[in-house]
Amino acid sequence: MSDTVPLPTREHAHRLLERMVRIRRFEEACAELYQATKIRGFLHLYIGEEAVATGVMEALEPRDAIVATYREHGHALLRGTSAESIMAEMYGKQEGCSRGRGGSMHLYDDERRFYGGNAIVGGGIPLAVGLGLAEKLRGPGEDGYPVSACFFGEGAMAEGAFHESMNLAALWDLPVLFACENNRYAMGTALERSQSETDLTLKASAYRMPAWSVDGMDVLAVERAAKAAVDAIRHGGGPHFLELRTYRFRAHSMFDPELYREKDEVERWKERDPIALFRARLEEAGLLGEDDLAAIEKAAAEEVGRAIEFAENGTWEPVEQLVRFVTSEPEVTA
Amino acid sequence: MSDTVPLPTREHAHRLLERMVRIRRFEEACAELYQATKIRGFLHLYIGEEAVATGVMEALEPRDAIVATYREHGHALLRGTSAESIMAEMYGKQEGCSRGRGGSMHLYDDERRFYGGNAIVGGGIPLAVGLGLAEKLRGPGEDGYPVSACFFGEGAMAEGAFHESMNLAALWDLPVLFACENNRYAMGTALERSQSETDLTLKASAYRMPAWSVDGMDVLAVERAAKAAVDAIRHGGGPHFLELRTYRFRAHSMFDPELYREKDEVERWKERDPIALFRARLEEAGLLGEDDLAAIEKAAAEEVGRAIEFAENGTWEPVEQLVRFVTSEPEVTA
Amino acid sequence: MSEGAATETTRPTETTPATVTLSFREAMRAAMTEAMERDERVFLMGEDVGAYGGCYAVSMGMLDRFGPERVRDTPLSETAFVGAGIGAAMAGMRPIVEVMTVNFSLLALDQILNTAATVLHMSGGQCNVPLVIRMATGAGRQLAAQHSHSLEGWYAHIPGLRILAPATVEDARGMLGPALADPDPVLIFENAALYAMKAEIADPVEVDIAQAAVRRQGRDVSLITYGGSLHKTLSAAETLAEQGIDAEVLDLRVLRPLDDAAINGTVRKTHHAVLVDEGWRSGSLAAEVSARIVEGAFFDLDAPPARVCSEEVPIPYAKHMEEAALPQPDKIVAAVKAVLGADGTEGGDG
Amino acid sequence: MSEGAATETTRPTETTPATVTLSFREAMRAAMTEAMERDERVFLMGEDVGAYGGCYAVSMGMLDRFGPERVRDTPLSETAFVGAGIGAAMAGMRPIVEVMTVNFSLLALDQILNTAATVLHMSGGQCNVPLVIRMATGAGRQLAAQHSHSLEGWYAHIPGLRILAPATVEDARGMLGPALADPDPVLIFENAALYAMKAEIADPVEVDIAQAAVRRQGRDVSLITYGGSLHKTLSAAETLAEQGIDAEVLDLRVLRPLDDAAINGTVRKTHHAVLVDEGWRSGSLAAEVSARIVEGAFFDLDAPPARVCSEEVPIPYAKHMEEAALPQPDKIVAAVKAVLGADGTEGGDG
Ligand SMILES: Cc1ncc(C[n+]2csc(CCOP(=O)(O)OP(=O)(O)O)c2C)c(N)n1
Ligand SMILES: Cc1ncc(C[n+]2csc(CCOP(=O)(O)OP(=O)(O)O)c2C)c(N)n1
Ligand SMILES: [Mg+2]
Ligand SMILES: [Mg+2]
Repeated sequence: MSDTVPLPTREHAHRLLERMVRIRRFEEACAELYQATKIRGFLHLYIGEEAVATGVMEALEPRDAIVATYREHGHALLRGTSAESIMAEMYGKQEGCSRGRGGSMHLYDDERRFYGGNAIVGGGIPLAVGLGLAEKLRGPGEDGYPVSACFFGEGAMAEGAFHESMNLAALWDLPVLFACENNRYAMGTALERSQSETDLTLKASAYRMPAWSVDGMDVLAVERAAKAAVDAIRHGGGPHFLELRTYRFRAHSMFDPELYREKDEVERWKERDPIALFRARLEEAGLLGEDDLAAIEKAAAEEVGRAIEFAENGTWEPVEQLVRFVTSEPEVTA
Repeated sequence: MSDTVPLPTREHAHRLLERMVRIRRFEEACAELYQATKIRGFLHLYIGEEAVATGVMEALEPRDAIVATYREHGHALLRGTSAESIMAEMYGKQEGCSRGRGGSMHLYDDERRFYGGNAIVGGGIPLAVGLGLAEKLRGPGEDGYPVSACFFGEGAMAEGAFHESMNLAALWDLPVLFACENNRYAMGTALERSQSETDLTLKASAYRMPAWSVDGMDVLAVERAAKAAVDAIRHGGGPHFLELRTYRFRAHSMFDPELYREKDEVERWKERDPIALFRARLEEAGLLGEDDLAAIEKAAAEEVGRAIEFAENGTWEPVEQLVRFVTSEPEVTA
Repeated sequence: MSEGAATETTRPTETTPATVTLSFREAMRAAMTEAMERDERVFLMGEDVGAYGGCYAVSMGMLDRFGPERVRDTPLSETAFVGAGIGAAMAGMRPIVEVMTVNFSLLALDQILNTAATVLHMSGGQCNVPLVIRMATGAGRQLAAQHSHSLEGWYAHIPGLRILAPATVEDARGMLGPALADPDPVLIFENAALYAMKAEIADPVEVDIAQAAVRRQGRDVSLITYGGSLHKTLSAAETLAEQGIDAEVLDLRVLRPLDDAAINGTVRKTHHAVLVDEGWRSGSLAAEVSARIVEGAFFDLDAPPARVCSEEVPIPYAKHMEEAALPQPDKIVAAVKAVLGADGTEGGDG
Repeated sequence: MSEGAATETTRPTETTPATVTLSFREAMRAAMTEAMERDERVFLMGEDVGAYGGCYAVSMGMLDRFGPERVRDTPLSETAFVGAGIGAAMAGMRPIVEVMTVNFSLLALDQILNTAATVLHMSGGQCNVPLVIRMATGAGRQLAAQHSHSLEGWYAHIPGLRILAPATVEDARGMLGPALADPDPVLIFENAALYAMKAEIADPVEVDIAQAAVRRQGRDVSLITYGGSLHKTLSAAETLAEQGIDAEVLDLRVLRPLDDAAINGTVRKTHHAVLVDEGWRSGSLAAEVSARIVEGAFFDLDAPPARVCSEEVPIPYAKHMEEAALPQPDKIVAAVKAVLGADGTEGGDG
């Protein structure tokens, strides 16, 4: 899957670019708002990795389920959770998508089957297997299985949870997509210093799971691979593994002095900025005019603006409600 | 490694046979003593699997360390822990190798670097990695590294602990031998129902670890493979993985009605009884006379007899000592 | 384990509740069978629940009845299959996950604490987890240090979980239904020493999963316990009765949330409390009960609550040592006498 | 995190102990550095302890000083690297294993409980495990439900472990040495809220790892606490002092084995106790302390011991909600007043 993917229609190309830009601008705003102490706790940005979520999400339908990590703003945004409710969540306001209980690392949207936002590395993977198991038990619909898509970092692949989950999904032939966001670092630990075998697809093979390695800086390549994998999974092909090779342009979180990598390396990767690459390709092919780009940037900026305004105007949950949501309330459980 | 291994000297052949027979007779006695309620708790027998421990142990030296499972009587016996102290342990007597504190599942012999006897499936594997890490940190002696040998069942390979440990050992190039006793069942769960990929050596390859699959019913094949692996490990070749294909002739433990496998299957495997096979081969080659066999059997029977007598005559630790060995006592810590 | 396989009780119709004699094991099995027959969403998953029949033979025969999809053997992967249970529950199923024993549940504790118990809260009330996790617990069978834990007290520390400890055949039969109906995760701890215990009970039977139960009325002292220790406590109460001491025995049943009204109620009545708990003493559930009694009924107490717990030692293999490590009727009797002696009101000839 | 990287304190010679001003973080680093210089067998291992400098910058600079063998970055494999620490300790090394935070330690809990804490016993006294495990603990930084646990109370339940909770810079500097000298496993819980706290201390400094310490003398009430809560408690004590209530503050320091003499000593003096613990209330370490006070000093108490713990809710992200969930000085003050009011002896104007 390393040949160049042909360009899609103008409309679809714009859609992909727009979605990547929306993530980028949203994340940039988050970084500023963190400095301004509007957002607190841990904050992990997706800048540089936008093509991964964007491409994979194209393959997913509303009936599919998603599990992501603490680096999940972009995933939630593309899933359709409003930027307003995501930003309000990070402000800790009760209008947030998790009512301000979860914060940046725990975005949830049950209606859209977006099941977090998990801050235990590897902790979401078994969950995704279970979401797939439910579908397997219910059997495929006319149109195949709803797919359970799980995003995780390459660092998570050293965890026992990853191994056990891969085996379970493969053994039981579950409709699960394992989407590894290989950004080469787990905090400060480079892949070479965390895995004896750095070809991650070989690990999937050890479970007899089809696995493809994809250029995660090329949104079209990601989209194509994800669609092929999801299509196979949906129609009974069992779980698939995608290694999406990308890079995190920013620090791991807002507390990271980045002592573990050279500036040069970061700069080299920035030359493969997924947004810039895609934009250049579209421009070259005459698929993107200056106006188009301006419109995309304007829409993204407006979305961010609306989100901040919404969050600023959001309200604090009354402290009296502190012990709500520990167990279900009658209306929730009906 | 599937060609026939040439026969060794008469003396060495007798040694191997004797060692397998000693395990067999010891285990048979345990089964009876369990029925007689002399031994209690869980009891797991090694009958059918003797060639595995026997062959691997031939490759190990006193400076090497061993970690085994709850199915470890044979390993302790061959390591040189006296049958007396093992049997006394199973009787719960204070003359037992673990003072009666551990029982069948927790045989220990610090002097011989025999570090259990672990009853959490997969729980001993990280420990073995740590024993290897200590050697790596100290550096190889003139004669290479002391090797840390870890025995575990194929069922344990589904545990996260296995995966994490394999990666750590391979990543850090530790002198660890991973010896998988693949007896095809984990309690009632057949390998095919616990692993999506049943070629276990492929799992090791996913960590870039050399891995060989060996006929675990052929003591010479096991010995040859173990010696090759241990030799490589000792001299800086990093960890190795051996899959030793064997079969458990008896129930998983004394509580197992064996509903999960056909009698026929057991009978077919019994045709590959490692002791009978080896004996036949020796007899055919004229390396084993009737006297030899009788002498071996006699020695084994006497060992078992002495062990039972010793255990019967053993004493109960005074109840007043109950809370000893929770933390170290001054003399232990000196 | 022989008894596990054979017996299958006839099930009474709903209109004429009959009584049946069941073992604790059979009661659990009957409850699971009933739940799976009633509700397609219910399935059982765990190590050796299928072909082997369950490591304590609880699910013996269920594979034949329901097939391998719904009586699902798992590999040795506690993290993954417990996590998968959570995910399946979030997706609308009603899984019963069997973790063979509490000893192995540590391997799944992250999933239980950081996902099952917290996801409802982290999602601001959106995603509940209607999951039941069953596991055997307890010591007393010479299984030594790694196989003899009583860690239900740890689980009772976790907000978001309901923790049940059936100690009677009736509760074994009746608790699973309401546990499955609970929209949130419920853990059921089955003391392995109880599986063979038999009793005649109504079947089907309705029990609640909210309240403690007085198993013996008494005036002089409140013995508060749960699970496997209930029977040792009842036996101690008999011994005490012979000596003129009238003990009330409270079976907690529900370890989280604790039934404060019942705990304080019995203590207000007897003014003396002895807490019996198979967990290690320091940090035991009994400590929490003691703290609550003092917080709720301090001025009703004639003496400080006493605890009979396991000694602070990994459980030894040798029978006499193991027995010495665990709560036993004679220790309970002695503790009661000490408590009653403490304020000079000791009854009987003890 | 900026302060973590830069400062390196000059080390005084052994003959002329000087005082130095260190942060808690620097004190831990100085202790590790000293230990590794003194003893070749000591090494540090954990996630991001090396190239990253430690997730809380505790080991910043140590990789350069000692190299990657002895300051060893691990993959995300808590079970394996904690287990490897146990094995290395059994083979004669003196590992310091850093588990980033207590939240992730659940993934290694089986190794800690079923191997580290039990192997000495299971082997009948043969195999001890001279291992130190360090981890950050506590809430208060808006890290939400999965990153805000205070589970040291669970670890304090386990026979075979020594559990330390340094709450002062001096203890941060001094506890590691004796912990490494202990032949058995020692866990050190570092409340992450303390890392930036500075103090002037003697260096090197000798502290014990057996006893609690009175951090403030007082007559009216005993405030018993540890770790991150010590400072909230001291601040509450100041407020109380202004109101004429003279509180004694006991820092437990060692959560297992608990220093019963110190606990009962202070309660016998003041006749009132308030226990402050960042763990969830039910099943908290505070429950154990309460039970022990009642068992050891019941008739010295004028009122039941009160607990100020975390509310029974996964820790929420929003700042005001998180603050409301945790023990705070005002809650401590209120609890003290309630306790003193309970027997009518309340002092001051509260
Ligand atoms: C079980 C666990 N261990 C450690 C951590 C601390 N931690 C948070 S993110 C992270 C790195 C994860 O790297 P990776 O999986 O590659 O994801 P990335 O952050 O690169 O997207 C670590 C070590 C954690 N959250 N959970
Ligand atoms: C973590 C854990 N889970 C479950 C068990 C219960 N159990 C004991 S032995 C066993 C089967 C192990 O099979 P395998 O690893 O193949 O070893 P074998 O018994 O075949 O030698 C199981 C499930 C356990 N001891 N530990
Ligand atoms: Mg990464
Ligand atoms: Mg096996």
